[in-house]
Amino acid sequence: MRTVLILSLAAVVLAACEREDRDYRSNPVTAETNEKIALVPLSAGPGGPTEQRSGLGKDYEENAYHISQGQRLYTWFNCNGCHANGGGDSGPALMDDRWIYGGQIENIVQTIREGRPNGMPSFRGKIPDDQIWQIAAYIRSMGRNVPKPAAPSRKDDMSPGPAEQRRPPGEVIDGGQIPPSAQMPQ
Amino acid sequence: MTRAITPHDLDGVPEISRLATGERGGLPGVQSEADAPPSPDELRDDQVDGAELTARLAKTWGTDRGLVGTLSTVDHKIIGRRYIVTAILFLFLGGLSAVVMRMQLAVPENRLVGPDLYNQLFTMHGTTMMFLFGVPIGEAFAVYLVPLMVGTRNIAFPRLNAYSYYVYLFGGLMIWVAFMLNIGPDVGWFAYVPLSGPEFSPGKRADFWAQMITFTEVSGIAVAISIIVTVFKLRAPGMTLDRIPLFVWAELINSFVIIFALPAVVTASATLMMDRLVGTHFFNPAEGGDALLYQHLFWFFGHPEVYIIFLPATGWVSAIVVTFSRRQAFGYIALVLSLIATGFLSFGLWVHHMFTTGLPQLGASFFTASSMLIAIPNGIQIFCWIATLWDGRPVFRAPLLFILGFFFIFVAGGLSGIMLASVPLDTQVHDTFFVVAHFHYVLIGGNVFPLIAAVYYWFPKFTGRMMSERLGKWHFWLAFIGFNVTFFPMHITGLMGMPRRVYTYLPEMGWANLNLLSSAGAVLFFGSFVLFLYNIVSSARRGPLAGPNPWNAGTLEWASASPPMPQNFDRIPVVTNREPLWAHRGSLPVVAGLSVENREQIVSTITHGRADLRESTPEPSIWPFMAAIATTILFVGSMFTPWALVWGSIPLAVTLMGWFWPKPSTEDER
Amino acid sequence: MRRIGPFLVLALLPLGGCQGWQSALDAHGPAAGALARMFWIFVAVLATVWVLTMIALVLALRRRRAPDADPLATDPGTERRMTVTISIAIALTLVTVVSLTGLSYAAQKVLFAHKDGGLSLLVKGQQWWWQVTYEDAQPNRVFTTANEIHIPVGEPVLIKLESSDVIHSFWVPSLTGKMDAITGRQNQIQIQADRPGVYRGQCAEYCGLQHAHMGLLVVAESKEDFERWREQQISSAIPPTDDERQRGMEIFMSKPCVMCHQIRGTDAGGKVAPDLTHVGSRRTIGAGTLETTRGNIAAWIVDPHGVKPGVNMPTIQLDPDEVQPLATYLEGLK
Amino acid sequence: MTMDAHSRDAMLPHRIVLNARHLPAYAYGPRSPIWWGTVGFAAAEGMGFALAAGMYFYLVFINGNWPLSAPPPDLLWSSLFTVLLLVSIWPNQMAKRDGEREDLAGSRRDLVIMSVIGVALLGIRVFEAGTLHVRWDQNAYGSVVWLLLGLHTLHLITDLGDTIVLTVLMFTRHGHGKRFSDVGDNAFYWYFVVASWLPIYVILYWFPRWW
Repeated sequence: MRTVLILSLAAVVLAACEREDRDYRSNPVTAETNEKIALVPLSAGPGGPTEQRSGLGKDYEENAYHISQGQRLYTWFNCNGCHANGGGDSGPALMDDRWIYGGQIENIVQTIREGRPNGMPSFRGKIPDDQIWQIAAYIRSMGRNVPKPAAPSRKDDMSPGPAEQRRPPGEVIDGGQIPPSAQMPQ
Repeated sequence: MTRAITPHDLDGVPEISRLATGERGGLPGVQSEADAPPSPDELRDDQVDGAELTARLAKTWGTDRGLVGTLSTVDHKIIGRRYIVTAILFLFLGGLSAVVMRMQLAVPENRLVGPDLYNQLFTMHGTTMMFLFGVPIGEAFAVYLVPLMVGTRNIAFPRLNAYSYYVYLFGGLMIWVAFMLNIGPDVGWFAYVPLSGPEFSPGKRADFWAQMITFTEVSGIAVAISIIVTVFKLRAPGMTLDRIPLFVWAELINSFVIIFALPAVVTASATLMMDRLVGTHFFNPAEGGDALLYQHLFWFFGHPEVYIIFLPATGWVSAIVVTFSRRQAFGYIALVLSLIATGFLSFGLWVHHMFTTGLPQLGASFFTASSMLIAIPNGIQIFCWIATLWDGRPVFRAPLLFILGFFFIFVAGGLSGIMLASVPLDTQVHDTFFVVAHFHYVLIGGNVFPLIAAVYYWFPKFTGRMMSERLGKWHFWLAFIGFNVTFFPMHITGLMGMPRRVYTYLPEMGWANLNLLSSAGAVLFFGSFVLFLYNIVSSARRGPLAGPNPWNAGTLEWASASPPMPQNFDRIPVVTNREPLWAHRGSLPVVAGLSVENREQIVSTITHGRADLRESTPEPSIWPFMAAIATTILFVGSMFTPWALVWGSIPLAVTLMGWFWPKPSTEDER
Repeated sequence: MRRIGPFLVLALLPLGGCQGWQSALDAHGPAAGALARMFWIFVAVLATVWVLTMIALVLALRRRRAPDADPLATDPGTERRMTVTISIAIALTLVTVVSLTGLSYAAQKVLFAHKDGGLSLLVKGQQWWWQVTYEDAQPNRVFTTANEIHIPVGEPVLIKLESSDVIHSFWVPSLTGKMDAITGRQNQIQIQADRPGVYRGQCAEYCGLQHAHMGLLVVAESKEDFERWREQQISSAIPPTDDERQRGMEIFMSKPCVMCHQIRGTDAGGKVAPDLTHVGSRRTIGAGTLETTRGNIAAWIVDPHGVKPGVNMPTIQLDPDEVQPLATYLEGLK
Repeated sequence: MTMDAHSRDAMLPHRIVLNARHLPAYAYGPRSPIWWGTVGFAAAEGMGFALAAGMYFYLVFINGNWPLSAPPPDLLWSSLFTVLLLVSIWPNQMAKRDGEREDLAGSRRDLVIMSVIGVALLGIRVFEAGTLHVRWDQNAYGSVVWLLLGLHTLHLITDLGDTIVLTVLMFTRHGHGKRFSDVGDNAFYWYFVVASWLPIYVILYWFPRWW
């Protein structure tokens, strides 16, 4: 009984630590992460196999600090120019459950890094890798695919609706429609 | 115990006099149970005497052994002792975090702790010292001493008092556990928005801070109410308003300040949590909110807070100055009026924390005037104490030494406060180490030195043993020198441009030497507390026995045994003088006729202290502890989901019903 | 008096110890000068009060009442004398307090009096640096820089304070007192320097991880020097002339740098980090943290979190041979 | 230090000067400690209400236009609530009087009526919340409206819970003696619930119409 208690306490402790860590000095800083899963075809369709992950994604999408940094970068790098606050505009919506190129964090990282047809530019070399992970973690929070305590609260800004943290937990359905506005030839 | 009276001595003793009202309990024309004559089967304290009376009362008022008994106790002395020990433990934790900070600042560009940990450390330091030590320590002493000093057997709402302690303990544990788990708040002890708001404090760190506020303030308000009612209604017969000990006056005024100040910080922290959790916009300028609104709310509490910390200390100072001057207090009325004036004025100063926020200038200068004006009541107190010493015969024992340290340090801190009250000067020194120096002079000088004096003074009452005088003198000089070496240089570092809350500074700023000096002083100062701890522990085991009144003091707590029996007094004293034990050296006038088998105590009238009722006070109960656990579940849960307010209220309601449900045989309330 | 000795020695320290380039008592502007004078008046008055109180305390402790006196007994004559003495002391305290309030109010009126004319700047506090915009009636003469403010000597300069995230506080002690930059509000403060010089300032309201490294410099110079500096700042960046700088520029343009930083006259148009158009002309980088040298620029780029842990500047993957040209290029942006 | 030997070593002997045997066991109103406790809590909570109202006017002052992008809340349910709350003063006064008379049957009847009124008020409050025309997460106006309403509802629920438990108690064998004093104190707290609502009602429902 006592062992169970200690173990569960330890689990809580570790979970809490990771969720609140402020790991600002990214690690590793020199090598670009190469997630196997990320290598899905560069065209619409379900994402690839999801077995082989480095676990790096968890470090980002379950960490409040990373998600919050991702939220800032999302605006700073003008992602809202096409995707608005996640509802989509000329780019697809990010807060729904449809994921054209796969909705796991690894898929999203690859989408940002490599770009996608019909308008999504590649940010390889433009955004450092750890920041791409942070942005992807934030994007995962838009559909509440991250733990509630780590998801962002409202911003000090005009309120577009309930913050990520207050949205119901989402699912990820691979595949989906590219919005008509984004289907013009590039 | 000397046998002074025989059973049935009550014949001929008046029932109605200037000491009792003699009014019926029920309304005119109503046959009330309140006026039913006491059961003849019940043993009363005029029927037994001496050791037997002591033993029987101790059984009636005692606390059961075992875990359940320990957690069920409603004895104000046991709860008060836990309160004091817990608050002093938090003082040590807060002090430790300060030492780590001083180590980090000892040299420029130090890499001992990074900015993230440093920010958590200073937040924990401030939060612990203000909310887990500063407010509770004054109330803790009140819980222990006020019932003894007003001559009653328990605090007014003993179960509420027990509940308050557990809520405070759980709140303190919660935030320290969070800190150990790296979820410690990192937003400063006043947690300004937007930094502590939803956008800039991701995760749950700021929520732990805000919820800790809820814990400590719920408990603080509840204890304050218990103390007020104890002083209003439970005073010994004959204790008119002008015979209330100065310590009790200070705790009474303090409790009033608490009742009116703490709701402001609860409002601030609750609205902050709402902004963070359910997306309200109180502090969001883009949707009509305002960041300064938070500061107004916080400081409307925050300035009275300083006096919440200081007022109990004035009580300690008054008690010790009087006892060790061997003279009754000079200017009793002036001292009481100054306390009241301080209490009122403390609500009119909050804007002086916000002089650099760009408020309208005329308004700001009003607060300059009011802030400087508070020097008057404080000056009156200082002068009256000095006059008492002047006309007395000072006895230089450890308690008085620390009080002299208090004068030296606190007066300096109060005077540097006058600089901060000036709007233009404040623009230079606000949020610098000058302010850090100032408020440590005020708070350590104004609270911690008197506290240490109070521990040396009342330790014999708490434990029955004297503390080592030799160690006490060493302790004093170590603390006094350590304190000044730590904090005096900070005035200068602040003037040289060092802002507070920086985790490091550049070598070329020229602050290194003074910071190193401060750090060295901090080690010395902390060492003095280690010596203090050693003195407490060793004296509690091996100190010489004290007897009931080792200092030959005049107030009623010294009429009880050391440590006091569960019933405090075998019979409730009757008070005819401000210093009853100095007035009655041969024998103690008492009331008789209370039950020996039930927990009866005398309820008296507010102004004249005339005995009015013999009301029974609650038995021990496990339910306050359970209710505190239910409260903790509700509070912690509501950091994560607002629905915890709904499901968390069910166990709370159940425990409260258990708490208030009367036992078959006795009458219990609160 | 034994206790007071060391204290007095300590009290004398500030007289010699307050020289420094961020010191409130080392005044170089009219406002800071008035404040410093007022500070010393307060110190003199309050120290006198303190010393008098301590003397009273020491005297009180030296007096002895008869050993067997009843603690409740009081002598009416002594009581009356003490009452009179305390009343006088309180009256004196009141006079002191009222005069200090009056002094403070007078100083406040002078300090916050708005002087017309002169330069107008918009300073925006950001986590953890200062964005400085020089306003001008002609839009093409408006320019933005960071962490370094140049002002002409002897002229009042209006600073409008805003914040783009949390609350910061603008404080250059040698020139004047501080003023907060509050989210959703605009505050104003005027600074003026009497002598040419470099005065350091620092954020004085806790603003998060790197509050400690949020410095700024105010450079006061003659009117001519200032105008020369302004013209140079208004201009776009000078294109690189040698190969190494050319290569550095190419590296800058091909790396994440351009996502955040702007260099006017090039493709780099990021607006979220300090404008680097004339970064080489500024005395420090990293908001007053490092001196601007080629080596420091390289160190900063290679590992910003080693210098300022938690800063928003990311660690960028660079080949070892890319660092030198990049640093050279940035250093050359005079 | 001179210390009197007897005071250090022994307790002072007693001298009885007053007989407390026939003092009453409890009393009503300000003579009872509980009454003062209730006053204390009402003072602290009243301070909370005052601060929340202060926040409301501070936000009005900051914003100038009020209410922010929302029509003022409807009057129907809130006025119904207010009227019923005012009407409840009468049975509440009855409860207090019957309690003081130690009239068990009367107290039971009054407490049942007060419980029913409390439940009805809570029901009306639910409808009232539906007619505010603003959500708490819409803007600062919405936030402070919900804060004031929520704060008052919290007190309504607390006192209703207290009333129901007391009602149940009065129907058990505990319904005698000091319980009657509790009936009086419960009635007293209800006055606080009523008195705190009236300014909130004016602030929330009428002030935006006048501004």
